Amino acid sequence: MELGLEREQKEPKVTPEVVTRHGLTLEEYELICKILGREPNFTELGVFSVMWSEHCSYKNSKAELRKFPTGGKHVLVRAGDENAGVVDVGNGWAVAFKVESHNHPSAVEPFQGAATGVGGIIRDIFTMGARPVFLLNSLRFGPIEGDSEVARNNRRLFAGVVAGISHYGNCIGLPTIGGEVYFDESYNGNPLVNVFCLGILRHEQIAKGAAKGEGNPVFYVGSETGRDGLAGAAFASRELTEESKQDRPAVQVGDPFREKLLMEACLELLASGCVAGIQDMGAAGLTCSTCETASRGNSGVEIELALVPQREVGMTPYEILLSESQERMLVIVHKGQEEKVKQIFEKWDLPYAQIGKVTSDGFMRVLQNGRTVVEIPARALAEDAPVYYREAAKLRPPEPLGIEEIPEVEPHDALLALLSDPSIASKQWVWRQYDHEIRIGSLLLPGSDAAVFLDRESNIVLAASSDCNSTYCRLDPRAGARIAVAESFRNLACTGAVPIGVTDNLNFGNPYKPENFAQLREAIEGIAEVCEFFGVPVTGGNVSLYNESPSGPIDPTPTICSVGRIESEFHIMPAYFSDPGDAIYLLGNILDRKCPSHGFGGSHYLKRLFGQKRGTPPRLDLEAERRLYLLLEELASIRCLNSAHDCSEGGLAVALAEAWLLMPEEVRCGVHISLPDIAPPHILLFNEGQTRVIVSVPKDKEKYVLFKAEEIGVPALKLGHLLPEDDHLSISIGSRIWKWKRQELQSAYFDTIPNLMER
Amino acid sequence: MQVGYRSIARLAVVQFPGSNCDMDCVWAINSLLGLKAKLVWHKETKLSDFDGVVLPGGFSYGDYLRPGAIARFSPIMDAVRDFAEEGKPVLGICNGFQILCEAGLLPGALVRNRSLRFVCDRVWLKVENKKTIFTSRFGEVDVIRLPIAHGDGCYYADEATLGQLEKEGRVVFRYVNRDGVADVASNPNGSCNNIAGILNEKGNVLGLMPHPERAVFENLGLTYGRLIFNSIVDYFLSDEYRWS
Amino acid sequence: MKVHVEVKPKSGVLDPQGNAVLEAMRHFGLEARNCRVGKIIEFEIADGTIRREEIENKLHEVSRDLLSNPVIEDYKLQIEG
Amino acid sequence: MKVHVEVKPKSGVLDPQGNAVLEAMRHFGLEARNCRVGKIIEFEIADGTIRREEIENKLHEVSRDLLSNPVIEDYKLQIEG
Ligand SMILES: Nc1ncnc2c1ncn2[C@@H]1O[C@H](COP(=O)(O)OP(=O)(O)O)[C@@H](O)[C@H]1O
Ligand SMILES: [Mg+2]
Repeated sequence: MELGLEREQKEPKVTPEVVTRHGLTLEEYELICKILGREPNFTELGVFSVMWSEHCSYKNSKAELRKFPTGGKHVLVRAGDENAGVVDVGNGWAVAFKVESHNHPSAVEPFQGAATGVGGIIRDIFTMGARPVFLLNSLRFGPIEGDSEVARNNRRLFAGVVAGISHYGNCIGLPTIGGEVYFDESYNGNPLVNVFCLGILRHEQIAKGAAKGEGNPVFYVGSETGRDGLAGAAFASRELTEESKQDRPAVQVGDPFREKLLMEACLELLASGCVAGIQDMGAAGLTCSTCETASRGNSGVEIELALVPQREVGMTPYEILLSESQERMLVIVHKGQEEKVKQIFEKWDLPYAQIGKVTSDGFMRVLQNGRTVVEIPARALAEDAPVYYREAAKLRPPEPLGIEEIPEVEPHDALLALLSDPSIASKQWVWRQYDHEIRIGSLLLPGSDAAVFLDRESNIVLAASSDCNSTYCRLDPRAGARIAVAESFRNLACTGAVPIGVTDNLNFGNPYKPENFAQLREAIEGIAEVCEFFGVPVTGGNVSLYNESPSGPIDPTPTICSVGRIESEFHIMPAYFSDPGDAIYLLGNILDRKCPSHGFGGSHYLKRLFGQKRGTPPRLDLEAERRLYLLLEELASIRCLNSAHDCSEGGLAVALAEAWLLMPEEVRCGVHISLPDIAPPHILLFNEGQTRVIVSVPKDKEKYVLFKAEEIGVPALKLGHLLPEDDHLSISIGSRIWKWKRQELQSAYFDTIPNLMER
Repeated sequence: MQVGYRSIARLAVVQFPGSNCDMDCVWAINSLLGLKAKLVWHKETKLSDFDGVVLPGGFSYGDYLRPGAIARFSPIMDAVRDFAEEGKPVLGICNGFQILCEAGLLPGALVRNRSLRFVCDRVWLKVENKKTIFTSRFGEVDVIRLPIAHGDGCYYADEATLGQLEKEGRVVFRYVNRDGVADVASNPNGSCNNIAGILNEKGNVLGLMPHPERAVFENLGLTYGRLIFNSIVDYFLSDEYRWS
Repeated sequence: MKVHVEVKPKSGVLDPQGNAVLEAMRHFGLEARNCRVGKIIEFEIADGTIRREEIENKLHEVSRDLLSNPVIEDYKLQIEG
Repeated sequence: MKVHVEVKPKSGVLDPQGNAVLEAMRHFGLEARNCRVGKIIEFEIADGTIRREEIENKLHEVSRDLLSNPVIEDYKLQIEG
């Protein structure tokens, strides 16, 4: 067969060197030849290279990802089958949600990189037929304190990423209602930008990304294709180097306005019943959407490139197929419905074109002016990428710390230092830039343990939280990953929610290095174990490998986004204290005597005050964790708690200070607690023992709370009271007492980030 | 309830490409007694079925060039102009306010926030004029709290215009602190004279940056927005409206 | 025909962007003043369809009513070719 | 010394504003194409403090690192006086 030999632009020859430059190994090249029964041409090589990149094929992580529990009676669409998983939430409604990374584009161009990341994940959700309802974002940067070049660059990245998310999310009209931001050296030069979107739909609205029905027309709709973002999927599957700066064409510019129109048009289109299949053009653009829809539909797809709306002249087939221009969709329409479809696109002022049709021969066939330029079995391309079982190094277990190795710092100063750590300090500066009240459903504003949102259309209340302590993961990836999942579920439980699904973003270093691969495997197994234990399915996720900068890989960061359901809006609990008459309790152990490091391994106390990342991460007892959730659920449902806030980074003292500082102005008062004198103060106050929540209890409910805690088997300790006529936080241990003025804690907590960013 | 020959007053919520608080307005308005909201696509040319018009918030045309710059040329805007001319109530919220200024239905302009950042927060406002068709229900309530969310909310007009607005009581809402004092710290965007919302000369067109539709449902913690919509209901029930 | 429209904030109108640029330039060790940030809009028009004069009128109309806001901005129109 | 910096999206880079402006001009009965929207930044620098050449270097630095985003934009620097 002769393929497009007479084309005007002569394509480069496929040489071993060209193959390597495309990130394919020679073995992979041989496999391609076998699939085709001949050598690929240059365009076909490009097509294979993006589809077989880690980003699209998960070739290095697939075998590991199979360890996740993905099923369950509420799962309507499983992880990996479509663009996002779908979970039943009752009354005929379901949710689709997923997290996606845009780390490398954001490193090169923070504003557009983050913005297009938001655009991409939103498309994944409405492609499923769901109306997107809210966003979360999980961000990591190098340290932003100080005047060094590095710190300044980190601030620039941080400001740019937040502005980019704000720009895209606000414009399209989705509330960004939660997330996390951490700062750590390991992210110098390689920030992490993970964005999450959740959408809601009726069961019968689930749309499939499959090309079905021979002869059905294939439509292209959305922005014109340009040379931007060429081969971004391949870009994401490489390490960042100095030369990455030269990869600038890989950066795309987003147009949230177009996306808004595209979203409305697609939802209208899906409701019209004209659509046989639909798929967004994300990574690997037109290539990915054509071969994946064909593969899922057990069919073939044939498209003509001359019909594709183009922004630039003289684009080659290679460029058109590999472009990652944003805001584009592929829609397969039931034959005979073309006019209705066109009307909808025209109503929304969107460029569109009928570019091809569904065939039955199983090929992804691409023509240019009638000549075949690509002809590849779609299924092989989409599904048959090699799966690698990478070599995993044996990881060194972390060395436990003795209690005597934890230096003592005056608690007064230590608390101030921790609250002014940018990773702990309030992220208000961030979320003030996000419209978090649009769609009038944010029942808890950002700043609570989990975001809580009422969808006005379905009347369903959902909660979502994203978590990961990467210091724990660096010391022990399995333990860190388990804690990430548990913390996420605990955050949900603190608002009154019960988890229904998890989506994860695995941010790791180059998997070809056995140490990195071992971290990946350990983390996956840790996530799987906890999800399995609680019967919560992993409904999808994303893998971002090659997160390295010249100074090495990032600390492993398996970001967990969990979604929960809240039975009734009357069960919702905020994180902050709200009634000056309340008593304060700790649910869980004040000190984990079974933990070798007493909850100081990988703690913020050691990191912030002594620059150390060492020890064994806190111990996690899943049975105890389960009992805690049960207790919270029970107490929330009968409204026995006025607030619940979990102890995480910085331990009990930080959690207490947060719950107090976040109190609404009109009910402000003081708080006093006293702790049993069973260990040195810094150990009691700052250990990061797991499975602990600070709650505030109305006076008349105290007895019942204690009774329930006892019945379920959760330790409950009365810590103290809110003090109506006061404005201090005070803690006493034995005969000693420490006191903080509101003003000093407040400025440490709320002013740190604005002061760093606004100068 | 009787409004003209109808039992309920009908509000058109105009949907421009890029409007994104349109559904919020519909949900909020439809939760209140005496009002019924319906979406109207910007390519429509008639508003004769409606008693009032709401231009909702959002990013019409992506805010490209300037917020509201392109939307003001939408086909529906001629009808909105006629509507305003007839003295019927027109409410522009956030992007809707920007569109009304661009269209010349309200004086002045809304420019970039002085911080150059988008700001989403809840702010205190003083209701400076309670004798308008949008504020008659405020009664004893002077200082209220409403959500804001905008990147271009800094109200600007020349001295003469500002003087006139102040003199004629057309500054309806002003950013203040919780004690009702308009100081620099309580101005979220740098607006001249801390202006958050203004009225046209005739008194039937109100533009404001804060979002009353986000303060209607109890479970969001703020309900001052109801007073604005309820004032409109009262107006439709008034003799003034019935005989106009 | 190439069209080039410059839109600048009127003098007297606060320009926070301009101020921010001055601030930022100081970090580069550059002391500047009177900074104003405006826009340029460039586009092409196919010749020959309408008379030159008519086009010019139209372009002024577009510049005044769409590309700039006379309350806060001035425009400058240049036509090439 | 007056400085005038033009910042425009690189050719090939999507310019969403430009697209929207084209759409809108159609309302005026104007069929245009290739619309790009950029920025102009104008400011003044007191003469005499540093050498001309040095200033020019600084201005290029500022234009590249502060006023434009080299990843997606090009700049053009003009110095008067
Ligand atoms: N980038 C962000 N965007 C929106 N909200 C954020 C962001 N970062 C943090 N938050 C919010 O700040 C609060 C505290 O976050 P975090 O410190 O991670 O708490 P926790 O340790 O309880 O998980 C949460 O409500 C979270 O949603
Ligand atoms: Mg967290």
